[in-house]
Amino acid sequence: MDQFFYGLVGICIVLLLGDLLYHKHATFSFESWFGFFAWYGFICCVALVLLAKQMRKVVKRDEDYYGD
Amino acid sequence: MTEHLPVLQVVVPLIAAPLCALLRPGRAVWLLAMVTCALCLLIAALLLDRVLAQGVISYAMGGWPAPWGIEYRVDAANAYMLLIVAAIGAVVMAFARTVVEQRIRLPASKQPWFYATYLLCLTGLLGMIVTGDAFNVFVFLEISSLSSYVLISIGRDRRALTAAYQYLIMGTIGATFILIGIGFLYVMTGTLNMADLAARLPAVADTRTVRAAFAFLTIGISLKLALFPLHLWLPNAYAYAPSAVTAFLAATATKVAIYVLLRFFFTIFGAQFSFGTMRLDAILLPLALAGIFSASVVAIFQTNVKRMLAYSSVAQIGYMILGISLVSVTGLTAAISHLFNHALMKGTLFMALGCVSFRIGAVSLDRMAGVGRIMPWTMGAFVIGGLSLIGVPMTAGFVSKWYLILGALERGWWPVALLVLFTSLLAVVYIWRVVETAYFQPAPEGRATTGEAPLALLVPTWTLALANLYFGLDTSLNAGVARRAAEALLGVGP
Amino acid sequence: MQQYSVPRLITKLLLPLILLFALYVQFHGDFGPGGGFQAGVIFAAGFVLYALVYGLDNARRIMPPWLLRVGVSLGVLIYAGVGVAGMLLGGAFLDYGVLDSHDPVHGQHLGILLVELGVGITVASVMISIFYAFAGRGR
Amino acid sequence: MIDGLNPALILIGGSLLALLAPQGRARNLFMLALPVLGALQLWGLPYGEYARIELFDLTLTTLRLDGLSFAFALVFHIAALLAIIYAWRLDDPVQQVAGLLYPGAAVGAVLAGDLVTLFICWELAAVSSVFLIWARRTQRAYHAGMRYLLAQIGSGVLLLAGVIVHLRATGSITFEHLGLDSPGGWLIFIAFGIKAAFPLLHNWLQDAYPEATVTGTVLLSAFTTKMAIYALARGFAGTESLITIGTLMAMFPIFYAVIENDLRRVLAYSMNNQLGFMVVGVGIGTPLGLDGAVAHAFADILFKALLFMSMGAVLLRAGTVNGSELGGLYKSMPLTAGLCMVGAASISAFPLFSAFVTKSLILEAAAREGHWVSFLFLLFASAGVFHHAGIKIPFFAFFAHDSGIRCEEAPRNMLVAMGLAAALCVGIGVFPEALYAILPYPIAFDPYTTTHVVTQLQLLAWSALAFSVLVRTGIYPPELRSVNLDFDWGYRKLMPVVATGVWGAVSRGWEAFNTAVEHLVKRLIAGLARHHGQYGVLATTWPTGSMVLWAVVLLGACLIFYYL
Repeated sequence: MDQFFYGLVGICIVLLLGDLLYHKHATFSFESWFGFFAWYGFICCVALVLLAKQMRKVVKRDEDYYGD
Repeated sequence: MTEHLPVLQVVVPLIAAPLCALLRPGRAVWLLAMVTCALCLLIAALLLDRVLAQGVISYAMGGWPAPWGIEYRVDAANAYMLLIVAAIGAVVMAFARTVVEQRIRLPASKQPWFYATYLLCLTGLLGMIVTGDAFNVFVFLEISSLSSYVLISIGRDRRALTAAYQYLIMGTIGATFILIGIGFLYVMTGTLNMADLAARLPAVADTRTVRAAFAFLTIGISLKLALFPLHLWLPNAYAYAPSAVTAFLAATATKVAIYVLLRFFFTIFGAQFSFGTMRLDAILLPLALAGIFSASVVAIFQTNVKRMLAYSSVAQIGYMILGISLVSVTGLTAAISHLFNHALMKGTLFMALGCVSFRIGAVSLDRMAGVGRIMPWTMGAFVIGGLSLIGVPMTAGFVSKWYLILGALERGWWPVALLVLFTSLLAVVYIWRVVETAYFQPAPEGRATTGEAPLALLVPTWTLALANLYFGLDTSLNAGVARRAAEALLGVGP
Repeated sequence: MQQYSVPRLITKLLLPLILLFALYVQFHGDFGPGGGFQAGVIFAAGFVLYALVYGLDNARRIMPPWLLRVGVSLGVLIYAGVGVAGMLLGGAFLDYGVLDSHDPVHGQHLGILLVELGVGITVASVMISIFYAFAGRGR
Repeated sequence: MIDGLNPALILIGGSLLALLAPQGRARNLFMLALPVLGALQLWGLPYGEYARIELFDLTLTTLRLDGLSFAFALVFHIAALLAIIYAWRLDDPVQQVAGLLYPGAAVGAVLAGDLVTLFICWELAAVSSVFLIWARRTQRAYHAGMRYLLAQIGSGVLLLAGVIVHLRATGSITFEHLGLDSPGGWLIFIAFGIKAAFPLLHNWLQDAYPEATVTGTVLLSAFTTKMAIYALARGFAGTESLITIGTLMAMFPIFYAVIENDLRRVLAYSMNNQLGFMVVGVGIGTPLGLDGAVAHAFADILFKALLFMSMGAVLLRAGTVNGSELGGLYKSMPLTAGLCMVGAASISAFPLFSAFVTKSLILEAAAREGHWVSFLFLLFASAGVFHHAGIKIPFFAFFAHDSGIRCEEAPRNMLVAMGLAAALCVGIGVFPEALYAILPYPIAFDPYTTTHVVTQLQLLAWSALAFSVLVRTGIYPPELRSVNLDFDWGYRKLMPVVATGVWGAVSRGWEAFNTAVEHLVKRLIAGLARHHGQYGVLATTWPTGSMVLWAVVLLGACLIFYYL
């Protein structure tokens, strides 16, 4: 599994650096920030999981909670 | 021969009835009756075709011209009714053979009498519709009523006898009231011909006698058509009669009574007098609404499915009366098209129940559990009939509900339209109870696992079931002709 | 009733008169008061009297149920048949005028006679049948 | 091609005829021919309006073919075809008939030129589809089906009410742009909203779809909601509030998807999320936005079918689709795993897969109209969907820790169906022009620009990185056997709990009010039962004498009334 992970890290870095090599067409100004899509994606996913974990505390119930 | 069609409509079954009684028991009797019913249907179809093409047909009995002789007079309204009654008569006759031979406890020697009585009942019903003479209506009413008492009393259940007896008492009182009403009218005008009566009545309209006649006719006819709260004879009569008889009577007898109501109050008295001066709608409307609601709720609590459908019939009659009490072309169209559609759906439902009772011997909810798996075709037809009864789009039942709601909205009666929708939900409940029991519950212990009903029962049942679907899509007959009939009755049409 | 000779004797005397009167009412119907309904009932009354006095079995021997069954149907058939005959001969249903090709009045006489006969037969048969049905209960 | 024949009638009529064919191969072949014939008929018809029927005083246009309806009708036929292949070995007439009737109704709905025909098809779809849930024949499925049916019929009733109000207000039943400026429009909007699973109206979807049969879920995923998207695009294109609704819809399900255990329910949540994108596209309402919604619906039907089919195969072979019990299945079902990955790549919008060329239309439309908040949220949702549908589904089912389940590969017919769907997903991704050509509005859009490809890959790769990091650090929430409360809790738990008065946290007054209402209802029913019940006065047999008495009383009343 480790190879997979480090391979993925490598790909991520390559893609991030790719931003330097071409002119980005951006509609919104934030799109043209360096590596916007990369770190936005990362942050979103971490936030998603952390929020969902918190949410679980509220909404999780036993499997036959509804009793049918 | 075509000019004799109006009278042949009555004479053919009238002659066939005694012939049936004379024949030896066996297949030939049924065949004769079946051919007769088919002939009646053919005649009715030809009549409707001619009326739509040429307008009113008049036939003078014995060559005596109206108003001295008895006149048979066919217009859009009664040609349409003739078709309903003849069609149901033919389909149920096809269904009846197996029921009579294998299900009813009738000795073979008595079977020809069943067919003879059935044909007499048909004669009476057709006669009431076709005639243009008020007294003649009474005569045919008695013919059909007396024979229907006999038909009901044949039921397997001993309670059929009590039910037939109660029906006899109530039916006779109704017929007597009608006779008294006609008598009063005759006293005041000196004529019995409907058209002539309509012409002479306005001159004497403002008399006590005519008003009394009006009251007697209201109650008399309401008794025959089972208007709430005069419906009490109906549930037992329908529940305990043999299934073929129930299907036939439920689909025709009360409808013909409603036709008589239309004839008397629209053609003879005229809409202006009946609803403008006498405010008949003030009596009919609340009774119709109460009937729809009360009977639907009672139906929900029933455990005998046949009795449940009988109460549902009372509710459906309420819809028709509601349509009439709207006194508009749309309202009348709703009522008249519901005559047709209700005949289709109740015919289907009662015949499907007949199939069920043929196989498992009972139609109570607990006995019907799991029937859907054993008798998929039968219950399929039941579901179609049920959907039509609820008024689901693409079934015949939707057509009349649609007009009814439209008619109520035209008058600006929102609550009535809402009540119609709400009571449709009640219909959903009681039909769903049956469907749920038949499909989703395990069969009770100790019930023999018999198969699907025989083809001889299924074919007629499905004929009507498919008709429910067909007339939900092609509305030229049940809505188109109904509208013409409504316009003819209100005197606004061409 | 077997032991009461007076009623038995009187019944025997009366019966022909009753039946004769029934026939009179029957055939006089098209001129004066009377007709098939009344005649049929009077005719049946004669048999009811006979059955009351001489017993149901004897009555059944004279007027067997199968005959009644035929009678009930036959009467209706005569009635409707006359009507249809009128229709076949070119008139309306129950148009008696056409029954005789020479004289409409004669045809009307014939028509009403036959129709009343049909009514009479049916009514008499039905009345006796009903009596049999009631009297036969409990056997 | 038969002139003017509605393709929907081929499916609907065929569904009844199918029962006549002998069980087995003959019936399967017959069923397979139906969507093919229907698609040919559809293809052969020129755009226009056909089959007008006079119903009462209304003229129904039962068949209207234009760009919008064509695309939906076409993909519905493809979905029906896939489902029939997928269900080849199924020996259940109920599902077979429903499986033709339901697509037929959906095709009829998108081809309907008027609101009455739409309503009829709307209800037919509702009624026929519920049998796909009930066909699982468990108590749980029965209850879920009932709840589903209630929501669907509720939508139908609202639609009918809206149509009547609309008809009375405008005198027209033509199904064209309706808008929200009339009460009729609002009623119809809510009716569509229920079927499109708007937030708060969405729960029937996650509740019912995972309870359906293996085939049933595949069918259900294709039609009902897309029908609603079509209806929204037709009636409410450019309605501003749809952008907000759609954005919310794309967002909230992804949180649930992360912690949900039943993988088919995860897919149901992701479906909700994809619908959000389409709703946003409809809300933007520009040609590009509408094209995006249509194209994404087209692609979504295919990849969602593929994903549900693969999970169905897992359910069939492994007996469960709970993430907590699965894992390591790639050893037993390598082909299914591969095909599932294609579906996952498609839904995640990898370049060369279908969603990449369709979702970008919507995002581009949002960007062009300057909706930057929605744009950011949709981007969030895109990352999220990759996270749960792209990674979580294949990961927990086929990889993760080995659950020890060893089973057969999916049956051949299922593999064929999945293979076809996968081929279509890739095909659309590689040749987007073919799909763009059948969209309602002509567009010149190239998804394969450097910017677009690189940014999308960045987004996806870094999302994957986040997932890996979280799993490695143990922060990622484990799959647990559980149910998660959603808004259905309101009607499944809240109402019963309140009614029995156990739930003390609710204020006393509310409870008292509830019990009072309940008491009232009970008394009402008891009252009704007392008079109308089996032994109630209105239901028993009356003595003849009192019947007669009533008749006479009424006669007297009538006489008095008439004399007055």
